[in-house]
Amino acid sequence: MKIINNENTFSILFFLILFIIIYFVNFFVGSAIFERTVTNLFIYIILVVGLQVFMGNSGILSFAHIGFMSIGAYSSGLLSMPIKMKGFVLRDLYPIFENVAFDPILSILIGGIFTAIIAAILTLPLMRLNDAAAVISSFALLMVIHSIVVGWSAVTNGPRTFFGLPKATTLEIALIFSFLTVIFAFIYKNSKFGLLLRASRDNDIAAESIGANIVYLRWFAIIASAFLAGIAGGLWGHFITSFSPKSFYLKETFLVISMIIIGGSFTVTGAIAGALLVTIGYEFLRWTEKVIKFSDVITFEFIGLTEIVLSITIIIFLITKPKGLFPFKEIGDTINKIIKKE
Amino acid sequence: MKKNLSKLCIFVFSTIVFFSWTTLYAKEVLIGGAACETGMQAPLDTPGINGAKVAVKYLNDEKGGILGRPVKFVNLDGKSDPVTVGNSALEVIAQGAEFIIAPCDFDFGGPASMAAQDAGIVGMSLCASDPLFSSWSLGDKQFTLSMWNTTMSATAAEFAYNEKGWKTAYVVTDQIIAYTRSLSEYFLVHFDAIGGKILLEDTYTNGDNDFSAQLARLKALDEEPDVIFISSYGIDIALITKTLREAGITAPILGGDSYDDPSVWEALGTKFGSDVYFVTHTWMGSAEGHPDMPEFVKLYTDYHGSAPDTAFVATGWDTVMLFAQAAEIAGTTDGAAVAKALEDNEFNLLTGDLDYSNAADGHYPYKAAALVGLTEGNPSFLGWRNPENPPAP
Amino acid sequence: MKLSCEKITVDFVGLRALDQVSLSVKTKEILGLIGPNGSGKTTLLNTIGGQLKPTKGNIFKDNLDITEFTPQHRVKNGLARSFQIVRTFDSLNVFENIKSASLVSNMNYSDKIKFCDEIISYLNLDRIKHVLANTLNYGDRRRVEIARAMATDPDFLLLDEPAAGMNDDESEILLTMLREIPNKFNLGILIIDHDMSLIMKLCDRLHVLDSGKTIAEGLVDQVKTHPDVVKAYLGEGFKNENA
Amino acid sequence: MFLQYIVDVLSLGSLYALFALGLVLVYGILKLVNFAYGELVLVIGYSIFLLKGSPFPWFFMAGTAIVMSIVFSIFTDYVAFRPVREKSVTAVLITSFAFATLLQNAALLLISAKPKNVPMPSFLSDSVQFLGVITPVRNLISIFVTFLCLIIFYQFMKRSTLGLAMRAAATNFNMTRMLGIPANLVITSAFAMSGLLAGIAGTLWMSKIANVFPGVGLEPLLIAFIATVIGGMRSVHGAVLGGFILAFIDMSFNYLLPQDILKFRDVFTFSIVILILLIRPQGLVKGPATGIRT
Amino acid sequence: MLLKHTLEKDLKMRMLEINNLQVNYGPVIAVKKVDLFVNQGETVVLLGANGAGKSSTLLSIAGVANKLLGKVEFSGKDITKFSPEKILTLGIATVPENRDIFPDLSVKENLVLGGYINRKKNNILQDTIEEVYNLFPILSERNSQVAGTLSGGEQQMLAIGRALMSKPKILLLDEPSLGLAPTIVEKIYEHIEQLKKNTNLTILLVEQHAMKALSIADRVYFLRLGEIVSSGKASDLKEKTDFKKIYFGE
Repeated sequence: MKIINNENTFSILFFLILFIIIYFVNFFVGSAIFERTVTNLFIYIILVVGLQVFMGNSGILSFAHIGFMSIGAYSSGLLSMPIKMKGFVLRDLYPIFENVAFDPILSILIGGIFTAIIAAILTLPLMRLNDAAAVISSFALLMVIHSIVVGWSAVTNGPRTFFGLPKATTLEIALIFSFLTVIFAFIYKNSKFGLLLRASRDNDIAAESIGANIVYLRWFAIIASAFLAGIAGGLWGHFITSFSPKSFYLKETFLVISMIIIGGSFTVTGAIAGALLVTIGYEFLRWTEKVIKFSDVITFEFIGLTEIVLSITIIIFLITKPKGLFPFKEIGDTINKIIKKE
Repeated sequence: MKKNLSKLCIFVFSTIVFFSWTTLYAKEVLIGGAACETGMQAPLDTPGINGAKVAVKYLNDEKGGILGRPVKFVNLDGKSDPVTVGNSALEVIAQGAEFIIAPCDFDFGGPASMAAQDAGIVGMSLCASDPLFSSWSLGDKQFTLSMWNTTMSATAAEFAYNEKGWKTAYVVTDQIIAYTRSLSEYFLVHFDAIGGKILLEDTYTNGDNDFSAQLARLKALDEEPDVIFISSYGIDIALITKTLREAGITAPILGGDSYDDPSVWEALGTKFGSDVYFVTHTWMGSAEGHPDMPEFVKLYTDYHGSAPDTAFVATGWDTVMLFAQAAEIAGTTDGAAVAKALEDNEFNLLTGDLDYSNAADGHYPYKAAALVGLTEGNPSFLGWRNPENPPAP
Repeated sequence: MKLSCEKITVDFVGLRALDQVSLSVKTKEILGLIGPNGSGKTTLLNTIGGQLKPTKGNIFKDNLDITEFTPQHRVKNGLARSFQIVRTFDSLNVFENIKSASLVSNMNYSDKIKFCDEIISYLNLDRIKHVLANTLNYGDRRRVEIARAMATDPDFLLLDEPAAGMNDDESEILLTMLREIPNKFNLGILIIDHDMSLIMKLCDRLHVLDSGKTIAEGLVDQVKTHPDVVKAYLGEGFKNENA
Repeated sequence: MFLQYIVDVLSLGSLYALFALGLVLVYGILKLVNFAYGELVLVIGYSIFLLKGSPFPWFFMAGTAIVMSIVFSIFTDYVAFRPVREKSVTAVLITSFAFATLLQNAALLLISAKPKNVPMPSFLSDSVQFLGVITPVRNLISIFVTFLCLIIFYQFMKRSTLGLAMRAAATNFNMTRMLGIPANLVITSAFAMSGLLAGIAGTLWMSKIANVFPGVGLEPLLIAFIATVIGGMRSVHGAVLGGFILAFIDMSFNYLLPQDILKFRDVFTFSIVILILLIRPQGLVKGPATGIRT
Repeated sequence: MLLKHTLEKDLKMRMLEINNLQVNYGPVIAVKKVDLFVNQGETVVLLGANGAGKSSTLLSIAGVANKLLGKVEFSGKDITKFSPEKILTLGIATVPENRDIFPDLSVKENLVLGGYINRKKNNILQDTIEEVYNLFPILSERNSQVAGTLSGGEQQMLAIGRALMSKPKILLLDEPSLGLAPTIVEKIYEHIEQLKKNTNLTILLVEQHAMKALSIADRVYFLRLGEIVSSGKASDLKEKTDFKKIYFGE
């Protein structure tokens, strides 16, 4: 099947160039904080594009995604943590894991696969739900995953900080994973599965009438999506190196959903644009906060301002531009059109 | 177009040059903080930050700064989230911080100290008392100002068994952070070691806001315990106490330094704020805590406009003063040298005399504990204690 | 090939929507299903398409009993349909709409694309091939739906009011297209439409339902003058001599 | 012991039932989930907290807080529901989620992240002892207030024309409009009543936890959610029933499960939610026939 | 024909007038171009096969069709953009196609809601309920029964009764015969005729069953594909029109 058509090629090329530009800008700026932000951005791109694979193509809002991210982060961390650190962090750890200390990248990959398997088991029955029932069930799923992470002290250190992961995620690694994710998302979107799933998003009854098995199509998508979320979680875990269950909860869910809503969930371009814009906005507000702090002029605390701005933005977007900045057309389509005109 | 581009280039370039210049040639000693001004950790960190600010002013006004350089203290809110704490620490380090003040807890403070260790500078937690906050887990330049939970729990156990004669105990452990867990753990070990009997251990998780399950199990016991040890955090302490009292359980309540929080006392109120005892860092009320205390209280009141209300204020002052003293001894702010000065010397602080073991022994803080009791929501000092044989970390 | 229903009964809560209806369509034949509002036409089509399960009765394709098949499974067995309410895939372009339907067929990929293109040009959709479906006008959407159903390479095409909402010219064009489809694509059509003039011109045979029951079937001219049919449409008391 | 258990279940269940009822009112009429519902408890808590220094008696403060809850509930409609109501179910979910985040962070920015003590009259905490049961007065008041509210609520829905109109609107919104019943009145009433119920429940809730912080709304929201899914998203009876069932489940787990398993209680309850959505999406009580959403 | 209409217009008071009505549902044009009027006291019937746009025309008068172009006037007032509740207050009551009674409320409660605009005037409300019960005695028997348990015919009566509760000036009736057995249809039409006689109510009726409707109508409009194809006096048309041509085409 010819999956890399013109539109895909142009879009993928565009993002390759964009990523490389970002990489060189970082190289030129040479600040640790900037690099941290950019690395974080690439990890978030994996996460949001991963969410787009499911949510964008199936049209179903999923709250569970951050839960999948936590599975990836904890499972990969468990595998890669140095044996000595395990003695500090996880004192009740099961003996089989006690002497395991894999290579971090290998752990991240295993974490992704593990997340995909968990998602496969948990989500199959949920895939036939629509609308509010689907959203509520995914919300409940997030709560289930969160409660398990909080409760299962032996492997997660409970509600306490999970630390001691080797710092393995560099900007380059995040960039490469991120780019691979983008390629996957484009190919998937235009593949047989992607096309039929998008058809079912527009009209489920008609999609069934042309032979689409919606439950399985959604299921494949959420498995792929969970795999990417797991990878993102693993990369993030090995980037931050210490986190707690609270790092994967409603605030983060809100952040990711903001990204995909602002950018536009139907397109991969939208997902990336959303991640980019929200990150820039977030960093700008954080920068403002910092400048104010260092200036000693105003002592007023700006806590929560970022979230306030974000929530207002979301409400405005849903009223005025409910399908986001890139509602239907990928960036490649636009480029293609421009080229054809000239 | 081209002209604009070159203008932009010049602007960007000069901005970069300016910023690198300011970081390279900054003359002040920048003390960076990643302590939490918001979230569940805030009640313990904010007083510390306030105390630290007083110390910085004192150093600049009276002592000519540190090593003759003026001192600046900037705290970027860690928001009670380990990830943000790490980010904030990195941010202040990038701005040229030479010393890091980490939040008052291992879970929240750990990431700040790790960042400090990576940058080769000394990090000190305001009051993390979990033995995990050691040079073993964080690195050879990392310290905590607080006694460890070994000391804190042993003090509580000995107070209960030896002084008050409470023979049986019921222990509730909040699962939320390492501090609450190890506090209970050492209490259990030490209370048992000195002859006490544990009737029941139970768990709670901060924010549950519901203690009925635990209450059901406590009520099912054949005998009522002599003392209830609640190792929890923040306002939940008041909630648990309230639930117990409402159910007609009158046994005295005992806990650690997380009780040293006026909002907890307020929440307990006159109705529930009696028969509550806790171990903390020092006593702010009078010179009984430390001869210099009245002077500090005056400085603090001048700076903030109101008197300090918790011992955590003193931890902030002490953290900054400890760094200043160690840097003066070392003659430099270099991380390794300051760490060595901290290991090799004994310091007299508002929170008691402090002596660190060397890095191989985990930077064990040898320190005494202060005991405070509550009556109708008002604290009173019961004296300094030094447990005889605290459990090993 | 033959698609047949045998004694289909469908009960909704407190209502018998279909009562022992039997009919059959052969390859290359166009059967019109007509009847007044609420007579059960769409219910019958939904039952054949698999969107509804009959309470009693069976549906056969040749000798294969497909009564229990899911809609997807029926598509694979050569049944395709359009809907009374337009159900195009609005965020996909016309080509993608049609291509998505061709994915289930047994052809290899390049044949599928060729087949899609053939359908597209047959239904005059070339001009709008790369246009998003949600920007199309109503008549075009209707044709996209028909094209989509055809792209599954069916043996039988079930069309529910394909001309609804079209103006007379559009209906006329559609009529000519539909007329030739059975022979050109070697399939049978079962069609519902309210536009009687269209139905009368298009169909080989008619099947008339009223209140869920078959009241007449046969050639167009026979049905047209059937007294029960006239009564069903115009109500009791119609004087036949007016005709 | 058994009587103690009954009292515990009833007092907790009455709170849960009120919360669930408030959520179901809006869902019943608009078929839309209000994610910002829990923030009404936040409004209650901070309102009482801010009135702390005032010379007014406590009941006046609580009354004002409940009025604020009603105002914010109606405000939710205007900010999060009205502008996007016609777009999609998901859009409203997200806007109400965003509005909830907005309120939480506004509390964070304008007040404090620290838990604030909410004053409560001290008699609520007095213990009462009868037939071997020890329970705070607060629990008995919760049960009493809830049953009173339920009686008034049912009478209102049954006897008043507005109540009838709301029930009718829950079945077929357009038809109610065609009978001359103003749509906005019905919707605003639904939000106002939702705010009133959440306000009363929230005040009782505050008397239980006695402190307020920006994240305080999450738990009541989850309670209301679970209870309505169990009992039936479309039925007021179902919601009330669901509240009591959830309290029964929670309390039974508390009494029966060992603590190692008890920490997974939320896993069980949310699994029940998922199972019910799969097996019996309408919940235990089916509620009126589905109408058309506008 | 045109002349005749103009004459009638002068003679009787014009109650409802629709000009150039067009109704779209998304991309679907349900009504293309409809002009019609109803005079006071008249019974006008809108005939046509299903899909002709009859119901859409009716719903756009009632104010529940989303996108409409053209102009709807009631007693000389432009009500095109009015909300459904406002329109009812003016005196236009609707009985929709699938009746839309409230199945979970009792018969009485359904009627009370129908009289919502008179809710403050208790005596009027009571009297109107009595009137409805007089017209449909069966409803009186079923007074406290839940409406969902009524038979189809009873539900239709309830829907009409409910609409009458607002004391309308004009009643819009959408296919009262739909899905009912012939004998029940007969009964419903008897009731409508009685209603006409008793109250001299103006009625705009939509029907597919032409003969039944024609028997009670004063004037008729025929719709096909969203357009009016012919109109005139019922008595004339009943004899002259080739219905089969309209319904079945050539």
